[in-house]
Amino acid sequence: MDIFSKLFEMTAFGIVTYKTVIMWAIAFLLLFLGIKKKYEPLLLVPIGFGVLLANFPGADMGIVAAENIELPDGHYKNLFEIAHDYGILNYLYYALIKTGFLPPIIFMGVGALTDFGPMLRNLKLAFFGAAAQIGIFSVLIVSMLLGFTINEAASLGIIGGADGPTAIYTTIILAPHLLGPIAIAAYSYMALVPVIIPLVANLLMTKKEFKINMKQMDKLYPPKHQIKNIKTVKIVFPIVLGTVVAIFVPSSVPLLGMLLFGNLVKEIGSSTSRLAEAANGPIMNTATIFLGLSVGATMTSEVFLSPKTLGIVVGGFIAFAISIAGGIVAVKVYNLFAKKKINPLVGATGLSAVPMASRVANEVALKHDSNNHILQYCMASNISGVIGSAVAAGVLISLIGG
Amino acid sequence: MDIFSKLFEMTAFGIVTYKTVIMWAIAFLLLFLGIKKKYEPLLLVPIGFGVLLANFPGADMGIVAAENIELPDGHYKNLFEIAHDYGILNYLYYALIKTGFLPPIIFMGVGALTDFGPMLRNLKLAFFGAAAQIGIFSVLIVSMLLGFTINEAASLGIIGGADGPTAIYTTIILAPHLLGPIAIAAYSYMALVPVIIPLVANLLMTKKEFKINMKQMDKLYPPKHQIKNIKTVKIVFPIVLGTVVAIFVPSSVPLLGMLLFGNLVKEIGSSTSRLAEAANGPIMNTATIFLGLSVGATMTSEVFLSPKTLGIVVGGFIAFAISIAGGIVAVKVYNLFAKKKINPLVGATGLSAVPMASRVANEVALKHDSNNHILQYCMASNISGVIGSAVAAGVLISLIGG
Amino acid sequence: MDIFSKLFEMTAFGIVTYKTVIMWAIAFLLLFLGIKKKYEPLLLVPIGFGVLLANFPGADMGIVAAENIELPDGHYKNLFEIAHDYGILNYLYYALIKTGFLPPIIFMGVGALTDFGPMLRNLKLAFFGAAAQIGIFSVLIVSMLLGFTINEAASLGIIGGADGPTAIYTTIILAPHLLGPIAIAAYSYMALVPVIIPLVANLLMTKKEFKINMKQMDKLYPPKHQIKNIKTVKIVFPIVLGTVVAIFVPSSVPLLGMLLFGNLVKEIGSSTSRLAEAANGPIMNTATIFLGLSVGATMTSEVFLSPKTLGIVVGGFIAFAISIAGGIVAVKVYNLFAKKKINPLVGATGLSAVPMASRVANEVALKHDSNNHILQYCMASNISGVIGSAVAAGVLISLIGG
Amino acid sequence: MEQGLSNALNVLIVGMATVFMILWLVVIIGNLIIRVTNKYWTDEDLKKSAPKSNHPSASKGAVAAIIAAVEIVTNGRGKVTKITKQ
Amino acid sequence: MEQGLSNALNVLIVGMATVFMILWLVVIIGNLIIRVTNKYWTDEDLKKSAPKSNHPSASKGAVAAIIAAVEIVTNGRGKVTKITKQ
Amino acid sequence: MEQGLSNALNVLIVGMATVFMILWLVVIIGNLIIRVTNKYWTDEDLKKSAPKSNHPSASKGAVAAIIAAVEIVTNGRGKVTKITKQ
Ligand code: NA
Ligand code: NA
Ligand code: NA
Repeated sequence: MDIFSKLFEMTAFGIVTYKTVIMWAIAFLLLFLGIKKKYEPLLLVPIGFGVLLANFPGADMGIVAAENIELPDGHYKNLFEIAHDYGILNYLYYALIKTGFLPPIIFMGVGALTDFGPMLRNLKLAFFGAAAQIGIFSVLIVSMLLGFTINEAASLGIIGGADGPTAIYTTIILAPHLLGPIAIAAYSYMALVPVIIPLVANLLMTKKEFKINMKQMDKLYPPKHQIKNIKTVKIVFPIVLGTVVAIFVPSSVPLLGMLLFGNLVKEIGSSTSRLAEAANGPIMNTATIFLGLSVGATMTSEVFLSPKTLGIVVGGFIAFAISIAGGIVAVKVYNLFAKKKINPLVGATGLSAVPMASRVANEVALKHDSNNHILQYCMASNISGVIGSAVAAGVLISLIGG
Repeated sequence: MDIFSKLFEMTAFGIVTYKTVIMWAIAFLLLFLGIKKKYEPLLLVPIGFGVLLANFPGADMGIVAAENIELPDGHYKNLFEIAHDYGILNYLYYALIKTGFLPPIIFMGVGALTDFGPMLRNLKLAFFGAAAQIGIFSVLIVSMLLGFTINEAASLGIIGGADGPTAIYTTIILAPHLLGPIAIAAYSYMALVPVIIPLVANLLMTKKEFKINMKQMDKLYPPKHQIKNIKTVKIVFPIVLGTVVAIFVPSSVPLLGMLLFGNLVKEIGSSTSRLAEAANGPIMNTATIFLGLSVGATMTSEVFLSPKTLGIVVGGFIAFAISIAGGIVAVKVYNLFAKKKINPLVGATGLSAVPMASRVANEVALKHDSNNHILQYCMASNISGVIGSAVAAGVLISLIGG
Repeated sequence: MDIFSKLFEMTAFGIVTYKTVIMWAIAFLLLFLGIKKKYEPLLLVPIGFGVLLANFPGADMGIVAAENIELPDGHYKNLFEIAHDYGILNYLYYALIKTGFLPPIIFMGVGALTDFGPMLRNLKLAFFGAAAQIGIFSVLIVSMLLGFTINEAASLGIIGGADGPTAIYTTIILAPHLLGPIAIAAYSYMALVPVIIPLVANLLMTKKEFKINMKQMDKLYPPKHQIKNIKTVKIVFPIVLGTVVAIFVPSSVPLLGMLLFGNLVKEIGSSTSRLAEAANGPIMNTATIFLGLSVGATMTSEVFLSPKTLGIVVGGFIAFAISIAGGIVAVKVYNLFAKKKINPLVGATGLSAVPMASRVANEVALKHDSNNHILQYCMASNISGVIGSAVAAGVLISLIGG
Repeated sequence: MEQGLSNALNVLIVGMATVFMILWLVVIIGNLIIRVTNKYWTDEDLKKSAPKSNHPSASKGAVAAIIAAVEIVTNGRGKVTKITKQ
Repeated sequence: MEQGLSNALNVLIVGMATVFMILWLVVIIGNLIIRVTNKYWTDEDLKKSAPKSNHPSASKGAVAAIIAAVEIVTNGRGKVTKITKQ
Repeated sequence: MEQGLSNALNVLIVGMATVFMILWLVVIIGNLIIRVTNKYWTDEDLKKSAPKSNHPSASKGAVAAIIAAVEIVTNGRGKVTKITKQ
């Protein structure tokens, strides 16, 4: 009898509730989306598994709220104590996520994979990466009307930046208790870009606009000057851009600075290729695993099963849609005044979600005219959308979190 | 005169004792075993070098006892202070080992290298991975009779699980002062599997049993159903198994959860291969270096040169032998009742020590009958032995450490 | 109006001073040297970018002085609090640099890339790696005369060791406030070895000396014994050397111990090649990125724009020149007494700066006699120079820092 | 001491019971997953994967040769994942 | 609440203004760098890079074939960076 | 100051003495290891390593060609470690 009671106590049966089961279902759903549907598997699989780990009652793998690591004297538990008291996922979370460390590190890797070439070759199009940030700020207002605090609303809005690390970084600083649902919404909608972009584009664009051929436009109105030394331009660009952005929006430096550093060591070429390979290989992959698992582990049932999660799911979608619409409308307005027309799909990709948004927009264009290859043009605004949302995040952190 | 005294003070001559020299000899022995005898070189070389580093008097590289980092107010020194006061190996030890972090991380890499295929194709054989854990629990009792505390006895017993990270993880939690000798015993006996398995098998098995041919048995009594979609099975298996195990033995989640996560990202295939490659490449290799060096550095002469070390060396061997015997006997009992006989060597590999145990068992079988290839069958119980000992570790931690 | 003031407050325009602009210029200069001039790009590019990041006012990326992390009760802020209060670069700096962790880790990677073969084949030449450390200790005295404290003077002198990680490790322990300028001076002068070595050699060597042909000397006076089993020698050497050095200069163990460990796992060959590849690949590259960025980030304008920086630039050059001269003179003295003459360029490479010093010396020799290939001989003293400066660092730390 | 031993005996019984239960669950779960996937996921995946495993433009022998060559040549790092007709 | 909303509206205006300003700076800076490099860095680099892109000893077709072969063989990990005559 | 300088001079003497001693030990140790291994470890290892360095089934020229080819093809990442007759 004694033995059986011991055996039972050791198991988690006494503490599994219906909420636990719901969380498992959510974990299975995320894993299903990541594995079977291939929705951003690099993130959704670790996040899904992290949700599972966090919701095994008795395993103590779920991330505990920040109050638990606060000490009465205004200090915090140290990392050794956190690991001892709450296990390895809390250790990872408080060492690497709550410190705001991993998102800039991932951005360094993203930078080492990014090619600013298409943007530099069509610089004017970078401008539309600005318009596509409107979803961030309009959903900020909408969600405050729905009862979110301004910090929560800003974190919700940043989903409309369509950039995972940026959304996570902003949320860590402004509303860490919403980290799980916001990260999941961000990555899910990024995975749904092939559905959302055509949806919004069909609502706002005319058939004629779908057929605007960027290459023909280039022939009719050729660009003023060609780039004669692309390698030097690509090396100088991240240095100068970093300096200028840092002066205007210092709070965006951790993200943009690391992105541009990663890009710089890539563009320098062979003499720093060891660093670029480390940044976009082992460093980024390790960061992705630890980020995914610990972000997933923040999703305990208490945190996730709240009305706010529903608000995030809906609000995130709206933010995405408005951002896309913002980019499209901006192009349409531009076209009213310019001779050299631009395909509004190029505005839609100002959203970010590199490079999937561009591929989707290109496919949509090809469906309307099988000769209309707009990929390179889309990439210009697509990459500038990354800069745009990192800047927007800096503004939010500076004005709201400061 | 002054200069010479300075020179002498700077050296370590004044503090080298005969104990120091014994520890160097042990370090050289471990390095010899790792390098020349190729006993688990990936672990024994770093451990041996760590022993050497820890026993250079005056270098302050040896791991200090946990009392040294306790503060009077019930808190602990933070990692920055530990590095400052006790150097980089203590920093590594208290940041990565004492927190229980690295063993699950290595298990993630092991998972990304493990193929559950052979086990899934011969599921029934997985059962014998349970019987081969008996060494863990019987040595627990024996070593208590010899004067070990229950915590120490459990850590000693877990050597019989024949799984390095599991032994280290359990010892970190239950009896960290024995970490060095237990880790070395575990890895040494794993390296000695080619000696120990034939020894025990020859004692317990008849010639007829050595010749039981598993493939012929499969022909005589073919399995009920084939696996038609092995890829899906392999993806679903770690998810479901993780969930079920977590409900029954939550305390095994840090180990098994990470093992199954690593396995999952491997089995998903190309869409998460970046993560799998990181897990079994840079992450696992880095973890191995830091684990080996700091585990070795726990072996200062005060800790190692105690009667308990001898007890660990002897007890560890007994645990290994009993585990193997347990697996063999379990098969023999099964064969009493079943028509479809199983080669008892398949039980012996329930021990773990993947994949060396299987290779050894296969060679033994081939020696008795050169047509008797049993590798795939051995792998089934061999892999299940890893699960078995991780579960056993969870039970020990939950019942004794909780 | 309100909006514009908000916008302005968010930017850094209010706090950019002429000092900030000077620091940017220095950052651009470092990037220029690293990228265009290819001066040690692996270090100077991250350091340069780190300087840039640290001097974006308002971004809070600059390393704060150690006083800021001291608590009134004699303890220090923990890493979580450091990240929270001062951002990710301070987190990196206080977790990985100020703890003295990364330089030994980089040395492990250097070890895994080093081949002691040339040194073992010409062991006598190793002796000249000692003479070339004289720059370290003579500049120590000179700079004390110029008003540096003994701790600062020792850190300045170690630049003459021509070894980046050694210089950084020594400075972290003895004079962390000078870390930025000393690291930059060390790496810049290492990059300038192709200029400095010929300069000093032309001052001190006669034409006849330049033409001393080492291979002919070997023919005239052949070595006593050949190495019949180089693999075993290379495996045993780091183990024995580590032990002996550790007894004599325990304070050099963190550096030399890790160097020799890295070398050991490399020389063992395939059975530990996973570890060697991790050590000289992802681990070393990641360490280089984080080291470079955070060392650069120590260079805030308050720290850098001081007369001491000028002293470091001048003193570092003198230390380099004296070290080279020491090596050359030592050979000349040796040649006075020995029949088998040695080319004094072999002494010049005792400096370190592996392998560039050897390549430069070889080219100089070839310029005077196109048949005079001395590369392998230079490598012998060149590698021994690394050991020499690590030992010198150990002496400085032990006598001054202890 | 006796208290300790009886405790240890308890651990042995609970421990071995748990280990057997879990590995019995492994067998059950494994069989269940195999049966379910055999029933519901077979056809669609077979269809999908079929064309992948075919190398329509090259004979089996040639493919084997190429794969072997590449493995030798790249020391196992390079793998032939797809061969297409141009 | 109203206070909060007016605050949020401020954030929207400042935020979009900043984003537009920065991306306008991106355009300006990019054009500036292009013009400056076009003017000052072109010739020297063209000369330097010219011989690199030539494979003097092999015909273009052969080079393309080798590159393609290597890409297939090494699954994209190996790249032909230089082909020299021996 | 004088105190400091005399201290520094001490450091110079102790430092250079130590550095020379250690590198002298490097020479001694190195020679010792070489002699000991020459005496005790030579034969057994020569026998063991001999067959490894032979490629029994292929002529030296062919092997050199293959190795060179692989190095070109894999840009130095792939190495030929073994060639066996099938
Ligand atoms: Na965006
Ligand atoms: Na086991
Ligand atoms: Na040196």
